[in-house]
Amino acid sequence: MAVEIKINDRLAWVRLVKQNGNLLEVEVDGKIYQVDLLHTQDGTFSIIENGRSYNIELVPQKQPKKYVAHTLYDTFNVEVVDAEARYLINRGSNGVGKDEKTITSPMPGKVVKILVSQGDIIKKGDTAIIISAMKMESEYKAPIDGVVKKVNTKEGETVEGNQILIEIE
Amino acid sequence: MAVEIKINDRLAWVRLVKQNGNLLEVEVDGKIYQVDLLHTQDGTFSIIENGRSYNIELVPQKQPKKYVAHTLYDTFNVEVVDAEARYLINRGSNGVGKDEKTITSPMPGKVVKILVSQGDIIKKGDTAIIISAMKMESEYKAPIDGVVKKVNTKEGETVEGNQILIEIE
Amino acid sequence: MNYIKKILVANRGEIAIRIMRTCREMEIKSVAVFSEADRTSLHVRYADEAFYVGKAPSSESYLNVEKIIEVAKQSGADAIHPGYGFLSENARFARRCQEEGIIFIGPSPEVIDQMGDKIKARETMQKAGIPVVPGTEGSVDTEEEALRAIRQIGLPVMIKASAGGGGKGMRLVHNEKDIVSSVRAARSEAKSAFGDDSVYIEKYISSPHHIEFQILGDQHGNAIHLFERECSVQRRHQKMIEETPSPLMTPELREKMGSAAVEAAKAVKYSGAGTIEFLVDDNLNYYFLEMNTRLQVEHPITERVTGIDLVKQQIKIAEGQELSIKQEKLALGGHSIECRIYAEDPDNNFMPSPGKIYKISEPLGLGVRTDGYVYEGYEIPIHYDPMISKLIVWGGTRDEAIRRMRRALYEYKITGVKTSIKYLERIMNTPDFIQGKYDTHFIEKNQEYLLNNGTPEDSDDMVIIAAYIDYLDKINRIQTDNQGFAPAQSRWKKISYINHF
Amino acid sequence: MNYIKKILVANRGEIAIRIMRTCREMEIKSVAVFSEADRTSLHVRYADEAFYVGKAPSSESYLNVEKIIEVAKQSGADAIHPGYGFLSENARFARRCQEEGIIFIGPSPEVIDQMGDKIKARETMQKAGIPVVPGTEGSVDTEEEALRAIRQIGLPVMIKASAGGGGKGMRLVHNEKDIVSSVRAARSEAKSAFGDDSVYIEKYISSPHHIEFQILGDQHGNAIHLFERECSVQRRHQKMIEETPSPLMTPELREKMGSAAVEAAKAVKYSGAGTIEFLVDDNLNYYFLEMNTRLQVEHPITERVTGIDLVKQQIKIAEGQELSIKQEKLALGGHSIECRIYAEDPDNNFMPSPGKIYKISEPLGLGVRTDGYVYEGYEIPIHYDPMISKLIVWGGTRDEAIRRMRRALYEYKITGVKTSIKYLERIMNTPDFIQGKYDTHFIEKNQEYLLNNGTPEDSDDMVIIAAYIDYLDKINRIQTDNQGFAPAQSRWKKISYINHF
Repeated sequence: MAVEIKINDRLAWVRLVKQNGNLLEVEVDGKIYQVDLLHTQDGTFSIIENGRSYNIELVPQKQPKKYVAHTLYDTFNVEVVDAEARYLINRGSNGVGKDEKTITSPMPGKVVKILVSQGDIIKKGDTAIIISAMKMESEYKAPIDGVVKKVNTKEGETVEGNQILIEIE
Repeated sequence: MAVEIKINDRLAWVRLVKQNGNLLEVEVDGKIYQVDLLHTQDGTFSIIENGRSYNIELVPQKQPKKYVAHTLYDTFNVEVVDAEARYLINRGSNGVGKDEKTITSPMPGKVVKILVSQGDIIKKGDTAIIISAMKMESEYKAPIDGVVKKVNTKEGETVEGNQILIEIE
Repeated sequence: MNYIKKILVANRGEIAIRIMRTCREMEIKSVAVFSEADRTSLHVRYADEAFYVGKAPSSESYLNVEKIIEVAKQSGADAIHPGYGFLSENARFARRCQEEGIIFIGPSPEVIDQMGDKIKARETMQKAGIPVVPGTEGSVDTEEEALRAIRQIGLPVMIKASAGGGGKGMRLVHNEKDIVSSVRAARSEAKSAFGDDSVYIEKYISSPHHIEFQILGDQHGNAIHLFERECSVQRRHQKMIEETPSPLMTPELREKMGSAAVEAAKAVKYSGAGTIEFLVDDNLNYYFLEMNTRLQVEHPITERVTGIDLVKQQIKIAEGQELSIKQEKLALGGHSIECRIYAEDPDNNFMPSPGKIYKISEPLGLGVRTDGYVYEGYEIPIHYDPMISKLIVWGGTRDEAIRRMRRALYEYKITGVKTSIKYLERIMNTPDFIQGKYDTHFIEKNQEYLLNNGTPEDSDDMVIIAAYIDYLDKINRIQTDNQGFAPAQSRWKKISYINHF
Repeated sequence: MNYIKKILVANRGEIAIRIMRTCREMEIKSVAVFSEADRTSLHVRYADEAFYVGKAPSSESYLNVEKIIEVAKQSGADAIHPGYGFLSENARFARRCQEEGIIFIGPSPEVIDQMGDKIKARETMQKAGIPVVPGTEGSVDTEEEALRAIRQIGLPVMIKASAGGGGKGMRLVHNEKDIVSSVRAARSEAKSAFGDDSVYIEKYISSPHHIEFQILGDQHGNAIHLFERECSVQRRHQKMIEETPSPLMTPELREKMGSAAVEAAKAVKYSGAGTIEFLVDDNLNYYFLEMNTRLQVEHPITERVTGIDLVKQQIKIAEGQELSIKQEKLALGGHSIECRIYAEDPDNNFMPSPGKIYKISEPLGLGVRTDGYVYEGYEIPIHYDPMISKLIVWGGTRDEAIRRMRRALYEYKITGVKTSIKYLERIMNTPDFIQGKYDTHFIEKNQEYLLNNGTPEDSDDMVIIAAYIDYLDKINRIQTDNQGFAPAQSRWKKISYINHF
């Protein structure tokens, strides 16, 4: 079964040509590799290809079919794009432009101070909220000029990573 | 639910009195303990009882309800004896006396030499088979005088731990 | 002699474990305290005893003086080791220990007051004849006062928390327009980190080297120094890498600064382990910066080149024993480097990266030490410092130590959270670092070397294959139409027969 | 100079990884070879390149000279490091490397022949004026010949494999009636371990100390020694614990034996790292025992007290570089001890315990080094040595080193297979060991201390509670009637709210 795999900005086409136990023949973007591949269920891969020994760790992400992959020096964002994934993409479930109108927490933390309330006028670059994580306080600023539509948190509250904190319109 | 637990040679009676999240009240042989217990799915236990911090590792065995338990200094064989286990014991599935008429491999290894054949007369203490594991050769001797009833392996073969190699009658 | 039999470690994380290790070697029982966020933390499991002391925020747990005193008495601990941070430089805490008849492993409350408060420390050092950086004589209480002081000293200046340490409550000000916001920010951080918002202001020395001396003093008036540590590789005024000896150091300067450090310790009748921090400029002028009246994060590199267990010395001094180490017998053997491993994203302005550790493999072998506390499956709490471990290497020469550090960083793998490991590896390959020519501006000066310039390996296709196989494995496990692919059953995928090319 | 760029490591397990670590520090590429049983072994994953060389039995893989030469040529390796065991003392292999223009990291084939064969080595040493243990002048070929020789030397005697090492093919004979079976057994073991069944016979010295000297010789005629290692703690003639300095040693004896070791090395124009093993009796008489023309298992303790990376020295010598270390500059700093961790059951006659590692936690912190190769989920193959790791500690004094070793053994946890860890901990608490008064009979003499005397803790009830909770957890997961017990969902059991006493 062939699928497409997105690795950082590259989209590659991959197919299993044949398998003999741990020896696989795999085609990646038209190039045939013969690999000796062993892996654990939790994503530790040992691949020997043409004598070279590769160690790869796949860390599963919350969304299925997404991984963060670690090699010796690099970290890649990897996503398997199969029929189902393509359907979702085509349906446009990944809204565009939404990010520009919100202030989002990039990591878990605790809300130290909220400097705006619903209805406030805010200018691009104004600090709207201060979050503390691991003894460091960070100020988050408005990405655009606008009016505060909604504040989704309050001071003292613990927030998750990627949570929308403030919506602006 | 109360069950009996066999720990080495001791048989203890244990019952959960109450639970409040990670705080448990447990009765062991009539003694009540209040423990702060957290554990991982694969058997790492952290128990705080009366201020003391205990680390226990449970290693599951092939038979369900059996564990090898490791504390800081000790290793225990542990078995949960519930209704089902008691039934099996009563049915007498643990044959007695069988061990005395066999030579069993105590560990995995490779058969180097078999010194007897079916039908041979063998004396107690005679070497019957030589097994090699991890560069050490060990001689296994007949436990009783008798006749070799059956040889279940051959030279060069790899054997498992606890496999019956030679039967004597 | 009052031998200590049980020590309560009023700290968490790697330093709590490091202290308990020495306790175990000395056959002293250890008592852990833990906050709500730390029940499954390794220090709780390492200790002989463990007690809950409060909610996750440190102000309610690790800074809760009365609760910790109560646990010490309840558990029968005869001494408390405060580690670094938290209550380690809190004179009130040291005093409460004294009142309760518990040995505080550190200097007297009076010395903590005198040296722990940076303003008093400056005064003390000036009196002892040790050069200090020009700055305010005391703390500044209002923003107006700060403005006046800064105009007098002249920009650039550094605003620092009086009660501070570890880079918290610090702000560098280059432009007049940033003065007010910086003072405000420094005070707010100081308040939340130390419960005290007073700050002071110092002239900012450009191209400075941050060099500190480790000292030990006993209760009988003896004091020695254990050479220097070079701590100039910093980001956001927080140390990332330390080494000893300092590439900048000369035998003459070491002798001079070491003597100054010992004099400083003797001037205050210092007992315990402490550190005198200096700023050194390119002309090898040195200025007293501050004294830390506690164990430093980077103490292991000193342990490695001197062979002395500093925690053991602290405990023996606290017992009232006389220092058995003589200055003239001490030698600095080889070279040691420490890298601090933070849970952070170096490619995104060192943003903290809390979360759950997925897998971890620690470097081992010749000349490598790691002092850490996280394990696979451990959730790094958001409430505390993002440092997850310290990697310390030793080599016969600086070159050997750098090569060993590269090797160790190469072996060190932590997944699930972002870490500084690869960034540190890039530092080890930066010409300025290799040549030992760096000051506290090293990070900003070497941006182009330190950026993640992508892949030196050519392993994209192998990553694609790995993800593909994992995907096939997963769909096979949930779908019924087996496509001839055998899914992993155990940790290592079981195949009836392993083949080889 | 012929700088080496790529090394094939013709070995497996911890020593393969240890060698590759130094390769990495020297920026030399490493090539692993692996047998069928070792595809998932850590050395395969650590190396830059990896090649399959044959079936699991070592005779078909790690002893397969031609296959390994072929892989070296295929991968473009310019040198081969043989580690210890396997082909490390195989002159034919060293000669084949020479013929193919591959650098063999070790002495010349002639020296391996001369010193590796214990009979020739004895002759060489006798000629160089170094005392040897009385015994047969050459190998004995028949059992009758052995009987005659033993009658001449007098019982007790030791039967040893000519090609041997590491305790394989060795038998101690006390009684005449055991002579024939012992000779037979020694020859059979020698045959399967080394492919050579010739044995020789030596007078057995009772209460001997096994002390060896590490030497380094270069291709320019220079040789030095790096002090001694005390290796008397043995079971089944295999070392369990080594330490340096030896508690038996005096500065005068060290000087004398060290010089003898250097003379021995120079006598054969030795190049590379090697070890001269001596037997020392209670009157401090010493006898040459054998020379190992390779790296020893226990080399890390020498590295720790001298600060010298012995593998790095081996590589530099193999490149033709001159030794840069001068004897008079060398110092022995502090005290180092190594414990070998075997997968075996010490309470059942040290029976090997192969199997799958369930969990492992390695000791860390000040003064601790582990050289291992197993990991969680790793299945220890039955085909090779049961040693799974080496634990090496350093302390300023012997007392500190012993305390640190106890602490490290306490921290070291391996489950799933039986190991020697707790047994080693008991040795560290045995009065004879603590006082440094022991010979090679230590284990048999101290049986009562070394037996597992049951529980010093009182944790049975906690084990019962743990097993009970695990049981409730499991039945809850498969039964539908929830009894109010919340089962573990993640690694740490998730509870909506963590409570505390």
